Amino acid sequence: MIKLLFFGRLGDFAGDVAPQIEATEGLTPALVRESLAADYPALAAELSQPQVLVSLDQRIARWDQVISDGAELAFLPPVTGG
Amino acid sequence: MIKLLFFGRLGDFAGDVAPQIEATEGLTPALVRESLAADYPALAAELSQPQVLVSLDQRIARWDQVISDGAELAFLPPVTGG
Amino acid sequence: MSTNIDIRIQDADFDLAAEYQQLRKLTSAVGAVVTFCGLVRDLEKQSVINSLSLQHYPGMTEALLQDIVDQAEARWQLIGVTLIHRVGQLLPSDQIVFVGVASQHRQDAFEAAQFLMDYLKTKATFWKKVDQDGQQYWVENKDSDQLATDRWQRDE
Amino acid sequence: MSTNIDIRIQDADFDLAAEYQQLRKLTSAVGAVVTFCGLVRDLEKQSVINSLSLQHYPGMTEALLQDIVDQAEARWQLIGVTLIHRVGQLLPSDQIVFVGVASQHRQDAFEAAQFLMDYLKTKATFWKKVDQDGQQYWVENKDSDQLATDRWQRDE
Repeated sequence: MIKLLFFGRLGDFAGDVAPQIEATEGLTPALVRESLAADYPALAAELSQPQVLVSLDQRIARWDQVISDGAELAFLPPVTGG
Repeated sequence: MIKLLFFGRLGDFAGDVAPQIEATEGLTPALVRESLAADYPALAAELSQPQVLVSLDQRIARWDQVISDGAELAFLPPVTGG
Repeated sequence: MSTNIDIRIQDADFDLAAEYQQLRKLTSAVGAVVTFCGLVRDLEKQSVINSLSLQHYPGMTEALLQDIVDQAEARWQLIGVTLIHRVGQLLPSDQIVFVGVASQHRQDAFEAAQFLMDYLKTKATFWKKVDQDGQQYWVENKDSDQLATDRWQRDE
Repeated sequence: MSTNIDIRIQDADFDLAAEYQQLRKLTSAVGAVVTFCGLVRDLEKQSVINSLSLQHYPGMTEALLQDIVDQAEARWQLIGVTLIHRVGQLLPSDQIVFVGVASQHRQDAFEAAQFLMDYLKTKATFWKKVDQDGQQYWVENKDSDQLATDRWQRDE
Protein backbone atom coordinates (compact mmCIF):
# COMPACT_ATOMS: atom_id res chain seq x y z
CA MET A 1 0.00 0.00 0.00
CA ILE A 2 1.04 3.58 -0.58
CA LYS A 3 0.11 6.33 1.86
CA LEU A 4 -1.17 9.58 0.30
CA LEU A 5 -0.86 13.02 1.90
CA PHE A 6 -2.10 16.39 0.61
CA PHE A 7 -0.89 19.57 2.30
CA GLY A 8 -2.02 23.20 2.37
CA ARG A 9 -4.66 24.17 -0.18
CA LEU A 10 -4.38 20.72 -1.80
CA GLY A 11 -5.98 19.23 1.31
CA ASP A 12 -9.15 21.27 0.64
CA PHE A 13 -9.53 19.55 -2.76
CA ALA A 14 -8.70 16.08 -1.48
CA GLY A 15 -11.57 15.83 1.01
CA ASP A 16 -12.55 12.14 0.69
CA VAL A 17 -9.64 10.74 -1.33
CA ALA A 18 -8.65 7.35 0.09
CA PRO A 19 -5.66 7.78 2.43
CA GLN A 20 -3.99 4.70 0.94
CA ILE A 21 -3.79 3.22 -2.54
CA GLU A 22 -2.70 -0.11 -3.93
CA ALA A 23 1.00 -0.34 -4.88
CA THR A 24 1.36 -1.39 -8.52
CA GLU A 25 4.40 -2.15 -10.66
CA GLY A 26 6.03 1.01 -12.06
CA LEU A 27 3.71 3.43 -10.28
CA THR A 28 4.92 7.05 -10.20
CA PRO A 29 3.54 10.29 -8.63
CA ALA A 30 2.52 11.40 -12.13
CA LEU A 31 0.50 8.19 -12.60
CA VAL A 32 -1.12 8.61 -9.19
CA ARG A 33 -2.17 12.11 -10.21
CA GLU A 34 -3.60 10.76 -13.48
CA SER A 35 -5.56 8.07 -11.67
CA LEU A 36 -7.15 10.73 -9.43
CA ALA A 37 -8.34 12.81 -12.39
CA ALA A 38 -11.47 10.75 -13.08
CA ASP A 39 -13.04 11.04 -9.62
CA TYR A 40 -11.34 14.27 -8.49
CA PRO A 41 -10.87 16.53 -11.53
CA ALA A 42 -10.45 19.72 -9.43
CA LEU A 43 -7.79 18.07 -7.28
CA ALA A 44 -5.95 16.71 -10.34
CA ALA A 45 -5.97 20.21 -11.86
CA GLU A 46 -4.47 21.65 -8.67
CA LEU A 47 -1.81 18.91 -8.60
CA SER A 48 -0.86 19.86 -12.16
CA GLN A 49 0.13 23.41 -11.17
CA PRO A 50 3.84 23.70 -12.00
CA GLN A 51 4.84 24.83 -8.49
CA VAL A 52 3.41 21.69 -6.78
CA LEU A 53 6.15 19.34 -5.56
CA VAL A 54 6.02 15.72 -4.53
CA SER A 55 7.92 13.88 -1.85
CA LEU A 56 8.48 10.17 -1.33
CA ASP A 57 9.16 9.09 2.24
CA GLN A 58 9.62 12.76 3.17
CA ARG A 59 12.23 13.55 0.56
CA ILE A 60 11.51 15.73 -2.47
CA ALA A 61 11.05 13.39 -5.45
CA ARG A 62 10.56 13.55 -9.20
CA TRP A 63 7.11 13.09 -10.74
CA ASP A 64 8.43 10.13 -12.75
CA GLN A 65 10.15 8.40 -9.84
CA VAL A 66 8.98 4.81 -9.24
CA ILE A 67 7.16 4.38 -5.93
CA SER A 68 8.08 1.40 -3.73
CA ASP A 69 5.42 -0.50 -1.83
CA GLY A 70 4.93 0.95 1.65
CA ALA A 71 6.07 4.41 0.63
CA GLU A 72 4.58 7.70 1.79
CA LEU A 73 3.70 9.99 -1.12
CA ALA A 74 2.97 13.64 -0.32
CA PHE A 75 1.80 16.49 -2.55
CA LEU A 76 3.20 19.84 -1.48
CA PRO A 77 2.02 23.28 -2.62
CA PRO A 78 4.49 26.19 -2.29
CA VAL A 79 5.41 26.60 1.38
CA THR A 80 4.39 29.72 3.31
CA GLY A 81 5.96 29.43 6.74
CA GLY A 82 8.17 31.84 8.61
CA MET B 1 40.52 80.38 23.84
CA ILE B 2 40.35 77.01 22.13
CA LYS B 3 39.55 73.84 24.05
CA LEU B 4 41.73 70.82 23.23
CA LEU B 5 40.64 67.19 23.60
CA PHE B 6 42.62 64.00 22.95
CA PHE B 7 40.79 60.68 22.82
CA GLY B 8 41.79 57.03 23.04
CA ARG B 9 45.52 56.31 22.83
CA LEU B 10 46.20 59.98 22.06
CA GLY B 11 45.19 60.83 25.62
CA ASP B 12 48.09 58.72 26.93
CA PHE B 13 50.55 60.92 25.03
CA ALA B 14 48.86 64.21 25.97
CA GLY B 15 49.29 63.85 29.74
CA ASP B 16 49.97 67.45 30.78
CA VAL B 17 49.13 69.35 27.61
CA ALA B 18 47.22 72.52 28.54
CA PRO B 19 43.45 71.91 28.12
CA GLN B 20 43.07 75.31 26.42
CA ILE B 21 45.21 77.36 24.05
CA GLU B 22 45.10 80.95 22.88
CA ALA B 23 43.05 81.57 19.73
CA THR B 24 45.22 83.23 17.07
CA GLU B 25 44.39 84.54 13.59
CA GLY B 26 44.34 81.77 10.96
CA LEU B 27 44.96 78.92 13.40
CA THR B 28 44.23 75.43 12.02
CA PRO B 29 44.38 71.93 13.53
CA ALA B 30 47.60 71.32 11.54
CA LEU B 31 49.19 74.42 13.11
CA VAL B 32 48.09 73.31 16.60
CA ARG B 33 49.78 69.97 15.98
CA GLU B 34 52.94 71.74 14.81
CA SER B 35 52.99 73.95 17.89
CA LEU B 36 52.78 70.85 20.13
CA ALA B 37 55.80 69.21 18.46
CA ALA B 38 58.43 71.14 20.44
CA ASP B 39 57.26 70.16 23.94
CA TYR B 40 55.42 66.91 23.04
CA PRO B 41 57.27 65.22 20.17
CA ALA B 42 55.75 61.77 20.85
CA LEU B 43 52.23 63.24 20.86
CA ALA B 44 52.88 65.20 17.65
CA ALA B 45 54.14 62.01 15.99
CA GLU B 46 50.96 60.18 17.03
CA LEU B 47 48.81 63.05 15.74
CA SER B 48 50.57 62.77 12.38
CA GLN B 49 49.39 59.18 11.83
CA PRO B 50 47.27 59.28 8.67
CA GLN B 51 44.23 57.66 10.35
CA VAL B 52 43.92 60.37 13.05
CA LEU B 53 40.95 62.67 12.46
CA VAL B 54 40.13 66.07 13.91
CA SER B 55 36.80 67.57 14.82
CA LEU B 56 35.81 71.18 15.44
CA ASP B 57 32.82 71.70 17.72
CA GLN B 58 32.08 67.99 17.46
CA ARG B 59 31.96 67.81 13.67
CA ILE B 60 34.70 66.11 11.64
CA ALA B 61 36.91 68.87 10.21
CA ARG B 62 39.84 69.28 7.83
CA TRP B 63 43.37 69.75 9.14
CA ASP B 64 43.60 73.09 7.31
CA GLN B 65 40.26 74.43 8.52
CA VAL B 66 40.47 77.78 10.33
CA ILE B 67 39.53 77.55 14.01
CA SER B 68 37.21 80.19 15.46
CA ASP B 69 37.76 81.55 18.95
CA GLY B 70 35.82 79.52 21.53
CA ALA B 71 35.89 76.35 19.45
CA GLU B 72 36.40 72.81 20.74
CA LEU B 73 39.16 70.98 18.86
CA ALA B 74 39.38 67.21 19.32
CA PHE B 75 41.92 64.70 18.04
CA LEU B 76 40.37 61.31 17.29
CA PRO B 77 42.23 58.04 16.71
CA PRO B 78 40.38 55.30 14.79
CA VAL B 79 37.24 54.37 16.71
CA THR B 80 36.87 50.91 18.27
CA GLY B 81 33.37 50.75 19.72
CA GLY B 82 30.64 48.20 19.12
CA MET C 1 34.21 23.01 15.80
CA SER C 2 30.78 21.74 16.74
CA THR C 3 27.85 24.12 16.67
CA ASN C 4 25.17 23.84 19.35
CA ILE C 5 21.96 23.29 17.42
CA ASP C 6 18.46 23.50 18.87
CA ILE C 7 15.50 23.04 16.52
CA ARG C 8 11.91 23.03 17.75
CA ILE C 9 8.47 22.91 16.17
CA GLN C 10 5.85 23.64 18.77
CA ASP C 11 2.34 24.93 19.52
CA ALA C 12 3.59 26.82 22.56
CA ASP C 13 4.88 30.38 22.51
CA PHE C 14 8.60 31.01 23.04
CA ASP C 15 10.50 33.42 25.27
CA LEU C 16 13.10 35.51 23.46
CA ALA C 17 14.96 36.31 26.69
CA ALA C 18 15.40 32.63 27.58
CA GLU C 19 16.53 31.75 24.06
CA TYR C 20 19.00 34.63 24.04
CA GLN C 21 20.46 33.62 27.41
CA GLN C 22 20.91 30.06 26.20
CA LEU C 23 22.88 31.26 23.15
CA ARG C 24 24.84 33.88 25.02
CA LYS C 25 26.05 31.45 27.67
CA LEU C 26 27.23 28.69 25.30
CA THR C 27 30.93 29.59 25.55
CA SER C 28 32.97 32.61 26.63
CA ALA C 29 33.96 33.08 22.97
CA VAL C 30 30.50 34.36 22.03
CA GLY C 31 30.91 37.95 20.86
CA ALA C 32 27.71 38.41 18.86
CA VAL C 33 24.13 37.19 19.13
CA VAL C 34 21.61 37.98 16.41
CA THR C 35 17.95 37.16 16.92
CA PHE C 36 15.05 37.33 14.53
CA CYS C 37 11.43 37.17 15.66
CA GLY C 38 8.63 36.96 13.15
CA LEU C 39 5.23 38.18 14.31
CA VAL C 40 1.78 37.60 12.84
CA ARG C 41 0.87 40.81 11.06
CA ASP C 42 -2.69 42.06 11.41
CA LEU C 43 -3.20 42.68 7.72
CA GLU C 44 -3.31 40.37 4.71
CA LYS C 45 -4.38 41.77 1.34
CA GLN C 46 -5.12 45.18 2.97
CA SER C 47 -7.68 43.68 5.29
CA VAL C 48 -7.58 42.80 9.01
CA ILE C 49 -7.17 39.12 9.81
CA ASN C 50 -8.81 37.30 12.71
CA SER C 51 -6.33 34.49 13.07
CA LEU C 52 -3.78 32.34 11.33
CA SER C 53 -3.46 28.59 11.43
CA LEU C 54 -0.21 26.84 10.66
CA GLN C 55 0.04 23.34 9.26
CA HIS C 56 3.29 21.45 8.73
CA TYR C 57 4.50 18.04 7.57
CA PRO C 58 5.73 16.33 10.75
CA GLY C 59 8.98 14.48 10.21
CA MET C 60 9.80 16.11 6.91
CA THR C 61 9.84 19.61 8.45
CA GLU C 62 12.32 18.61 11.15
CA ALA C 63 14.58 16.98 8.54
CA LEU C 64 14.45 20.08 6.31
CA LEU C 65 15.22 22.44 9.18
CA GLN C 66 18.16 20.28 10.20
CA ASP C 67 19.38 20.42 6.61
CA ILE C 68 19.02 24.21 6.49
CA VAL C 69 21.02 24.57 9.71
CA ASP C 70 23.69 22.15 8.44
CA GLN C 71 24.13 24.35 5.38
CA ALA C 72 24.51 27.45 7.54
CA GLU C 73 27.02 25.66 9.76
CA ALA C 74 29.09 24.75 6.70
CA ARG C 75 29.12 28.33 5.40
CA TRP C 76 29.77 30.38 8.55
CA GLN C 77 31.68 30.09 11.81
CA LEU C 78 28.86 29.57 14.29
CA ILE C 79 28.82 28.76 17.99
CA GLY C 80 25.09 28.19 18.35
CA VAL C 81 21.89 28.14 16.31
CA THR C 82 18.35 28.01 17.67
CA LEU C 83 15.38 27.70 15.36
CA ILE C 84 11.80 27.64 16.64
CA HIS C 85 8.68 27.56 14.47
CA ARG C 86 5.22 27.54 15.91
CA VAL C 87 2.29 25.61 14.44
CA GLY C 88 -1.45 25.61 15.18
CA GLN C 89 -3.68 28.62 15.78
CA LEU C 90 -2.09 32.08 16.08
CA LEU C 91 -3.48 35.60 16.54
CA PRO C 92 -2.26 38.95 15.18
CA SER C 93 0.97 40.09 16.93
CA ASP C 94 1.71 36.54 18.15
CA GLN C 95 5.27 35.35 17.78
CA ILE C 96 5.51 32.79 14.99
CA VAL C 97 9.16 32.08 14.29
CA PHE C 98 12.48 32.57 16.09
CA VAL C 99 15.99 32.36 14.70
CA GLY C 100 18.93 32.96 17.02
CA VAL C 101 22.60 32.72 16.09
CA ALA C 102 25.66 33.10 18.34
CA SER C 103 29.14 33.53 16.89
CA GLN C 104 32.48 35.13 17.63
CA HIS C 105 32.13 37.84 15.01
CA ARG C 106 28.99 39.71 14.02
CA GLN C 107 29.07 39.11 10.26
CA ASP C 108 28.70 35.34 10.72
CA ALA C 109 25.70 35.73 13.02
CA PHE C 110 23.98 38.30 10.80
CA GLU C 111 24.47 36.42 7.55
CA ALA C 112 23.58 33.01 8.97
CA ALA C 113 20.38 34.35 10.57
CA GLN C 114 19.31 35.96 7.31
CA PHE C 115 20.17 32.83 5.33
CA LEU C 116 18.21 30.63 7.75
CA MET C 117 15.11 32.82 7.47
CA ASP C 118 15.30 32.99 3.67
CA TYR C 119 15.59 29.20 3.41
CA LEU C 120 12.96 28.57 6.04
CA LYS C 121 10.49 30.72 4.09
CA THR C 122 11.01 28.87 0.83
CA LYS C 123 12.01 25.30 1.76
CA ALA C 124 10.46 24.29 5.07
CA THR C 125 7.12 22.49 4.87
CA PHE C 126 4.83 24.95 6.63
CA TRP C 127 1.55 26.30 5.26
CA LYS C 128 -0.46 29.24 6.58
CA LYS C 129 -4.22 29.53 6.49
CA VAL C 130 -5.81 32.89 7.22
CA ASP C 131 -9.18 33.46 8.86
CA GLN C 132 -10.46 36.81 7.64
CA ASP C 133 -14.05 38.01 8.17
CA GLY C 134 -15.27 34.42 8.56
CA GLN C 135 -13.55 33.31 5.34
CA GLN C 136 -10.64 30.92 5.42
CA TYR C 137 -7.99 30.74 2.72
CA TRP C 138 -4.44 29.52 2.28
CA VAL C 139 -1.74 32.17 1.99
CA GLU C 140 0.11 32.18 -1.33
CA ASN C 141 3.85 32.40 -1.32
CA LYS C 142 5.65 35.54 -2.35
CA ASP C 143 8.07 35.80 -5.23
CA SER C 144 10.23 38.08 -3.06
CA ASP C 145 10.91 35.14 -0.73
CA GLN C 146 12.07 32.96 -3.58
CA LEU C 147 14.32 35.75 -4.82
CA ALA C 148 15.78 36.16 -1.33
CA THR C 149 16.72 32.49 -1.32
CA ASP C 150 18.12 32.52 -4.85
CA ARG C 151 20.61 35.15 -3.73
CA TRP C 152 22.43 32.60 -1.54
CA GLN C 153 22.71 30.19 -4.42
CA ARG C 154 24.29 32.80 -6.67
CA ASP C 155 26.98 33.26 -4.01
CA GLU C 156 28.05 29.64 -4.22
CA MET D 1 6.29 57.60 8.02
CA SER D 2 7.94 58.38 11.33
CA THR D 3 10.29 55.83 12.83
CA ASN D 4 10.41 55.47 16.61
CA ILE D 5 14.03 56.12 17.50
CA ASP D 6 15.63 55.45 20.89
CA ILE D 7 19.36 56.09 21.29
CA ARG D 8 21.15 55.65 24.62
CA ILE D 9 24.74 55.78 25.84
CA GLN D 10 24.92 54.47 29.37
CA ASP D 11 27.07 52.83 32.05
CA ALA D 12 24.21 50.55 33.05
CA ASP D 13 23.53 47.15 31.55
CA PHE D 14 20.50 46.67 29.30
CA ASP D 15 17.74 44.08 29.18
CA LEU D 16 17.20 42.49 25.76
CA ALA D 17 13.71 41.30 26.69
CA ALA D 18 12.54 44.80 27.65
CA GLU D 19 14.04 46.33 24.50
CA TYR D 20 12.43 43.66 22.34
CA GLN D 21 9.01 44.17 23.92
CA GLN D 22 9.28 47.93 23.35
CA LEU D 23 9.98 47.39 19.63
CA ARG D 24 7.44 44.62 19.21
CA LYS D 25 4.59 46.64 20.67
CA LEU D 26 5.16 49.84 18.65
CA THR D 27 2.36 49.13 16.17
CA SER D 28 0.33 46.16 15.03
CA ALA D 29 2.12 46.36 11.65
CA VAL D 30 5.38 45.02 13.12
CA GLY D 31 6.11 41.71 11.40
CA ALA D 32 9.84 41.37 12.07
CA VAL D 33 12.17 42.30 14.90
CA VAL D 34 15.92 41.81 14.53
CA THR D 35 18.19 42.29 17.52
CA PHE D 36 21.95 42.32 17.75
CA CYS D 37 23.82 42.06 21.05
CA GLY D 38 27.56 42.50 21.18
CA LEU D 39 29.34 40.86 24.13
CA VAL D 40 32.83 41.44 25.52
CA ARG D 41 34.90 38.50 24.33
CA ASP D 42 37.34 36.97 26.80
CA LEU D 43 40.27 36.92 24.37
CA GLU D 44 42.22 39.69 22.66
CA LYS D 45 45.39 38.82 20.75
CA GLN D 46 45.07 35.13 21.83
CA SER D 47 45.27 36.05 25.51
CA VAL D 48 42.62 36.30 28.25
CA ILE D 49 41.53 39.80 29.17
CA ASN D 50 40.63 41.00 32.68
CA SER D 51 38.41 43.87 31.72
CA LEU D 52 37.58 46.46 29.12
CA SER D 53 37.04 50.15 29.60
CA LEU D 54 35.08 52.24 27.14
CA GLN D 55 35.62 55.92 26.55
CA HIS D 56 33.50 58.10 24.28
CA TYR D 57 33.17 61.72 23.20
CA PRO D 58 30.02 62.98 24.95
CA GLY D 59 27.89 65.09 22.66
CA MET D 60 29.61 64.09 19.47
CA THR D 61 28.76 60.41 19.95
CA GLU D 62 25.05 61.13 20.37
CA ALA D 63 25.06 63.30 17.23
CA LEU D 64 26.88 60.61 15.21
CA LEU D 65 24.51 57.87 16.34
CA GLN D 66 21.52 60.04 15.43
CA ASP D 67 23.09 60.57 12.00
CA ILE D 68 23.66 56.82 11.53
CA VAL D 69 20.04 56.08 12.43
CA ASP D 70 18.80 58.86 10.10
CA GLN D 71 20.71 57.23 7.25
CA ALA D 72 19.15 53.84 8.02
CA GLU D 73 15.69 55.41 8.20
CA ALA D 74 16.20 56.96 4.76
CA ARG D 75 17.28 53.64 3.21
CA TRP D 76 14.81 51.16 4.67
CA GLN D 77 11.17 51.02 5.74
CA LEU D 78 11.51 50.92 9.52
CA ILE D 79 8.98 51.10 12.32
CA GLY D 80 11.42 51.35 15.22
CA VAL D 81 15.15 51.52 15.94
CA THR D 82 16.81 51.19 19.33
CA LEU D 83 20.52 51.68 19.75
CA ILE D 84 22.28 51.29 23.11
CA HIS D 85 26.02 51.51 23.69
CA ARG D 86 27.58 51.07 27.10
CA VAL D 87 30.61 52.99 28.34
CA GLY D 88 32.84 52.62 31.41
CA GLN D 89 34.26 49.39 32.85
CA LEU D 90 33.10 46.05 31.40
CA LEU D 91 34.02 42.43 32.07
CA PRO D 92 34.27 39.44 29.70
CA SER D 93 30.81 38.26 28.58
CA ASP D 94 29.21 41.58 29.55
CA GLN D 95 26.78 43.08 27.09
CA ILE D 96 28.34 46.05 25.35
CA VAL D 97 26.08 47.10 22.48
CA PHE D 98 22.47 46.57 21.41
CA VAL D 99 20.82 47.25 18.08
CA GLY D 100 17.14 46.47 17.62
CA VAL D 101 15.07 47.10 14.53
CA ALA D 102 11.34 46.56 13.99
CA SER D 103 9.81 46.59 10.53
CA GLN D 104 6.97 45.14 8.51
CA HIS D 105 9.19 42.88 6.42
CA ARG D 106 12.28 41.00 7.54
CA GLN D 107 14.73 42.23 4.88
CA ASP D 108 14.44 45.82 6.09
CA ALA D 109 15.09 44.87 9.72
CA PHE D 110 18.02 42.58 8.87
CA GLU D 111 19.75 45.01 6.53
CA ALA D 112 19.22 48.07 8.72
CA ALA D 113 20.56 46.27 11.83
CA GLN D 114 23.67 45.15 9.95
CA PHE D 115 24.17 48.62 8.47
CA LEU D 116 23.82 50.25 11.90
CA MET D 117 26.41 47.93 13.44
CA ASP D 118 28.87 48.41 10.57
CA TYR D 119 28.59 52.18 10.81
CA LEU D 120 28.68 52.21 14.58
CA LYS D 121 31.94 50.23 14.52
CA THR D 122 33.67 52.64 12.15
CA LYS D 123 32.08 56.05 12.71
CA ALA D 124 30.91 56.39 16.30
CA THR D 125 33.37 57.97 18.74
CA PHE D 126 34.02 55.10 21.14
CA TRP D 127 37.42 53.77 22.17
CA LYS D 128 38.18 50.51 23.97
CA LYS D 129 41.03 50.00 26.42
CA VAL D 130 41.89 46.46 27.46
CA ASP D 131 43.29 45.39 30.82
CA GLN D 132 45.26 42.21 30.23
CA ASP D 133 47.61 40.68 32.84
CA GLY D 134 48.01 44.06 34.55
CA GLN D 135 48.86 45.79 31.27
CA GLN D 136 46.52 48.34 29.74
CA TYR D 137 46.40 49.15 26.06
CA TRP D 138 44.00 50.67 23.52
CA VAL D 139 42.40 48.28 21.06
CA GLU D 140 43.30 48.94 17.43
CA ASN D 141 40.56 48.98 14.87
CA LYS D 142 40.15 46.22 12.36
CA ASP D 143 40.33 46.57 8.61
CA SER D 144 37.43 44.15 8.33
CA ASP D 145 35.17 46.70 10.02
CA GLN D 146 36.13 49.39 7.55
CA LEU D 147 35.48 47.00 4.68
CA ALA D 148 32.07 46.13 6.12
CA THR D 149 31.16 49.82 6.12
CA ASP D 150 32.53 50.47 2.62
CA ARG D 151 30.12 47.87 1.29
CA TRP D 152 27.13 50.12 2.04
CA GLN D 153 28.72 53.00 0.18
CA ARG D 154 29.23 50.89 -2.93
CA ASP D 155 25.48 50.19 -2.90
CA GLU D 156 24.61 53.85 -3.19
